[in-house]
Amino acid sequence: MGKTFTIVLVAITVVSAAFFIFHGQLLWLPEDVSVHGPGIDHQLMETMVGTGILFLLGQLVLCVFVWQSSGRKEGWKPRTFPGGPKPMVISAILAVGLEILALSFVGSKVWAGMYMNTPDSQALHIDVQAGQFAFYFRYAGPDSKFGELHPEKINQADGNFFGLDPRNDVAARDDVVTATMAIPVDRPIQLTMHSQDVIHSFYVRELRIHQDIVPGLMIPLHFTANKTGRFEIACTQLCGLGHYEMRAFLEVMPQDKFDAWLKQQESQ
Amino acid sequence: MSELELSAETGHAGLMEGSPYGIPSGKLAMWCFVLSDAVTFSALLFAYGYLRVGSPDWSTPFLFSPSIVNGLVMTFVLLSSGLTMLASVEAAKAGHTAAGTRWLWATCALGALFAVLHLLEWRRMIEEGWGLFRNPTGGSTEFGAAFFCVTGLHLLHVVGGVFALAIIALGFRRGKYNRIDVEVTGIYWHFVDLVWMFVFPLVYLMNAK
Amino acid sequence: MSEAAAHPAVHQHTAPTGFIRKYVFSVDHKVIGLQYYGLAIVAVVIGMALSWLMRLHLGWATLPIPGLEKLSPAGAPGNVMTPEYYLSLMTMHGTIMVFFVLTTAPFAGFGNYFLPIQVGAADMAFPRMNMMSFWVTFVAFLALMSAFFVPGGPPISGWTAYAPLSAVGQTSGPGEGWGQTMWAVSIAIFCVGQLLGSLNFIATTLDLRTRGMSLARLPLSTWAWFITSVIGLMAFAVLLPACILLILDRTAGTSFFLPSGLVFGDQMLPHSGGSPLLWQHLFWFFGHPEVYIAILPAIGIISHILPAFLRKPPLGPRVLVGCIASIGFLSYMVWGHHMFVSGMNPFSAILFSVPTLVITIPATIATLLWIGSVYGSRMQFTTAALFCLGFISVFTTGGLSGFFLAQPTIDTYLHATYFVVAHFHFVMAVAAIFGMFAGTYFWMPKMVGRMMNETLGKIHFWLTFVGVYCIFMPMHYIGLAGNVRRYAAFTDNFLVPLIPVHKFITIAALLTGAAQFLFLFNLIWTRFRGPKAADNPWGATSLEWSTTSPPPFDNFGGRQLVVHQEAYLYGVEGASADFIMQTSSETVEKP
Amino acid sequence: MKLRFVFTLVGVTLLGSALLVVGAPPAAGTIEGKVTYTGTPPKMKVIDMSKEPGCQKEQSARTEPVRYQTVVTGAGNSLQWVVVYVSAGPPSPATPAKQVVYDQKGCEYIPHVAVMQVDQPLEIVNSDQWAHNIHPMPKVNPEWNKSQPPGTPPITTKWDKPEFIPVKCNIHPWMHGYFVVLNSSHYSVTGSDGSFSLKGLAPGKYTITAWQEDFGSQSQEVTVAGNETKTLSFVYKVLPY
Repeated sequence: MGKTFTIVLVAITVVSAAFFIFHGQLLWLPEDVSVHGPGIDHQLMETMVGTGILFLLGQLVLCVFVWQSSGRKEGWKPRTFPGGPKPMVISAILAVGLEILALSFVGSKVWAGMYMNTPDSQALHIDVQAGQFAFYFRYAGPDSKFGELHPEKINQADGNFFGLDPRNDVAARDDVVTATMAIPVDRPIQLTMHSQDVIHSFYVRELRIHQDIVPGLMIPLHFTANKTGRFEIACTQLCGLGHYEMRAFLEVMPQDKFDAWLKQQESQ
Repeated sequence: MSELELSAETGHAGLMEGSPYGIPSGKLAMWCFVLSDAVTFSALLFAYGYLRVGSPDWSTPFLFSPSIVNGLVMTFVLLSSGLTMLASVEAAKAGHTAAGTRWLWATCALGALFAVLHLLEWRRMIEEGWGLFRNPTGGSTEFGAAFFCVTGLHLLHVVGGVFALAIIALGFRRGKYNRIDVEVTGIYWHFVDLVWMFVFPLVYLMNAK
Repeated sequence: MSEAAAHPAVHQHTAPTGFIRKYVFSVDHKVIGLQYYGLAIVAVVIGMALSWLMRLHLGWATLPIPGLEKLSPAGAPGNVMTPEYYLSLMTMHGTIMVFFVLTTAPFAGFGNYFLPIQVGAADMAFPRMNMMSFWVTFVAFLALMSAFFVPGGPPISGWTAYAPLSAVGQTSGPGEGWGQTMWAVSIAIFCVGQLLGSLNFIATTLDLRTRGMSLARLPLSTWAWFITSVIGLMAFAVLLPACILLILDRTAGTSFFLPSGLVFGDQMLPHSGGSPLLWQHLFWFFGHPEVYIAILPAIGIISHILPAFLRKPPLGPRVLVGCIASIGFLSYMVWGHHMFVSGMNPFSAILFSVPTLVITIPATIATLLWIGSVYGSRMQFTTAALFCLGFISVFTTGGLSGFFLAQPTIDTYLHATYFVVAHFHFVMAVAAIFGMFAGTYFWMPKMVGRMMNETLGKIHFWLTFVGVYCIFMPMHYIGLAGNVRRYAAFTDNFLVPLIPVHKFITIAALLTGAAQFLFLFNLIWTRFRGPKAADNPWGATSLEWSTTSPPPFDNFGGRQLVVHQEAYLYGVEGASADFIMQTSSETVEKP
Repeated sequence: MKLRFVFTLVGVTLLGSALLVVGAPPAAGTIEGKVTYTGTPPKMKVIDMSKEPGCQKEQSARTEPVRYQTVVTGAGNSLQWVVVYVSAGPPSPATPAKQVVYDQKGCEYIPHVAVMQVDQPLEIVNSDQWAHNIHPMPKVNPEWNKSQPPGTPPITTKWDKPEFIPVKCNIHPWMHGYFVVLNSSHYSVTGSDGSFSLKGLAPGKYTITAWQEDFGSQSQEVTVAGNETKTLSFVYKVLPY
């Protein structure tokens, strides 16, 4: 029975690890297109290696001990682990402790680099409105001024998703509202995100960005994309029946293409 | 047969391991309950503080008179009820059942008085237009919500305590309950007392005009 | 003083006659323990059925499930599950499993049955309060079940019930009507029940230990239950007011969790001033300790069972107690790691991340201690023993994935993906359930006086052990691929290619679930047909084995046990047998 | 003898019925006309359906981009989707209330405005390959919100009080339409040319009301005699934005 256990657990361990090591394109992080992304990926890889070793060690050592244990004859005199619990405590504190120290130091740096610095003054400012169950994006337009938000004026029936008041608010008249988020590549982007009803979340795998959008708060987020392409923005905070259908698309394009796109949006 | 009596004395004539704190289960359980209840109140007060800090238009409506004065009177009543409770516990310890019972009734009466004053205060505020989601001054409605929830929970504890005191007082006189039960009730009552010492400054004084 | 003080360990009330007092409203901790266990079994079957439906839907979104329309005409028109019904199933699955299975079986169930026996008491300190705690919990369960049938259907906001979705009511969509209110009511009631239980556990452990049962001699399981009740005492005390505030928001028109300017269906709500993050803070301040309330009893149980089959003392039992205690202590400082992306101040993320990572140290120590205990043993591979080994394996696997999620940087990517689902199912759900299985196979002889069928048990173990890895390991991979959780179907371009993996998981889940019926059958068979069990079938040392199987009404038949030994004296050299009961006065010079 | 009696009987019966038929007065009064506007109506934005690639693909196949339908104008300042109905007048023979079908196709409601009588059966169909949720937002009737993923049967329902009910799909926030529930059995929805016609009206004095989702209602009084055809025109004054 013990030998069976060993074999099964070894099999499980090896197969599980194999999928991590020989992962295909499908079961792994997608290509990273953001400037801060490599930090996260690096951090993740380090953790992966560290925990991977611990995983293999833990499971396989258990297997070895069980195997030995199962082979023993009647009347075997049990032995305690050499040195008793001390080596366990020490090794745990050393191995895990050091791992933790390393991870949290590096990690905090990366984290600080993402969230605890002010966005570039040249950043392109985009206003994001989340609601059941879609994202909408707002560009300031020619006057590079955003119109005021009036929640009571929100009327999705004729496309006033932000609650703008063009009749009385000049700044709002040229605001460009889109359902696709297009951004120029290699240019810092600053988002101001707000939700009209429940908590939503702004998740772009390729950007390694994930931020809840809490109603009542104006949530800032800044990043820079360094590769062009079309990516998916998913909502990851349970927001109601249409949660799984709540998505938008992010188009990272060269500056000139972007300007053209914006012009074309203004015309509509 | 009361469960509190089940282990009224610690040590149990050597039959049981002594409790590391040398107190009977009844008391121990009450201390645990107090601990847990304290956490409950702190959670509510945390919520209150969280909303208060988060609301730019928080209203501080309490005038010195009548609100604060009334609050002070209530505080005085509750504190003195703490003293009478103490007296009753001491009497019970010394084995003066009659005296202990008298002091218990006194505590009970003071508690009831506190509750009455509190309810009058509530009525005045409700007549002024305050409510769980109403604010006559036009400020944040959170004030009413927080105020009535925090004080409401405390009032609930006071009323419960008053009934407990009455029951214990009746039973103690007839020997149904012993001094331990009086002490346990005492612990509870002092806790209710203590909570008010937080509620009064946080909810009343901090919201004085 | 009365008789009470003279013989406190002996029952104050004579054994009741009559069915009601004996089996329904019984004050006997053993009956109450069995009632809790039974409740957990009922709950786990329901929860598992729900997960089956969910898995089916995730694998084959448009597949009609015959008869589902009968179950819920609104939820599954034409037997095809609607997204809102999927979310209700998910919410109910989470709530039922976390509260009424993981909290109820290993903690309240086994704890009620064995804690008093293991400390040598005749009953809990407050038998009537104990009875109340069960029936309150039962009412909470009924309240939760009623959510299936109330107008508006069961809640859809997940077991975390994040406001505003859970607080605004009907206007935010289906499943936010009476169902959500009943959910909050049920949880509030549940908190009260747990509070009563915890008080009892603490008082009993500290005050009713029989002579010689010093704290140092307490079995590890008792230690775990004791520490768990201390955690529960303060954790549920926070959830209770949180639920009350939620109910007020839903029914009384307050706005604790509702900010101003909420717009639903182009209509602005009158609420103002509240904060959705307040709910998250209150909930997770309870929520994280709750995770340990689920797992610590299991840790205690397997630490208690393992030595009996290793036939050697556990490695560093006191260190283990220290680990459990420190895990419990730390559990109060880490709630923020559930909110890394919630819009907290980014600085606090680092503050919460460090203690979270620190928790892995005691957890690692505990794991190493178990593995180290296996070293140099000649193990008896009973079903219970196998489940202990399985526990060590899944606990390790699940614990390690915690390293990723504890770091805000990595959590930024993995938050709310299936990686998280895999993590907490391994470390909390599967591990706790394995603890429950181990406990069942180990203690059932004592609880019903009959041996369980080992062959069935072993088959059950193999299927379950392999099964859970097949279900939850792949979730790590799709999690890394960014597969968002709580999606009713996978329509996003980047999720569609992952559906085959989900189909595999679904099949694994169905098979593993089916295997659990072997266990249920084994339970029922044992109860009625199982061979009679000896008083101490495993040759174990702790007090529950010093009495008959099942124990008499007052546990020890009026005897006053005296404890002379440590809890786990197995394979002591020079001893008469290969183990020394805690009650035996045999003295062996320590090697 | 007997035979002749039978014949006369048959003859009399036939004659009588013929007389009855002739005697029945025909109620074929008709009111028709156009709904127009003066001023500049708000410009309807083009709908950005990029959220649902399927819909976007279907719509991009069209020549004219899809716009929001709050105000739909046509040639000669005509207004489409205006409901014109009899809000008061003598009872006219009711038209049989057959099932109204409301379709969701390419992330649009077809028709944009569905008119029905109280208690008239309404069937909601999802012709798309992806889920929609139907969320009528009435004030007097009970509100509901159901999702309709592909594979589910049509939703059949009815409304028991007259009301103008806005309908939306939260999954596709631009999807917006109206259920117009009326007591009257005589109503008409203006087409792209803004024209309407109410047929089969009994003689008498009627109040005819026109309703537009953005501009609201206006009424006129008309008297219909015999089977004449009255023409009637409604004009809305509108401001920009």
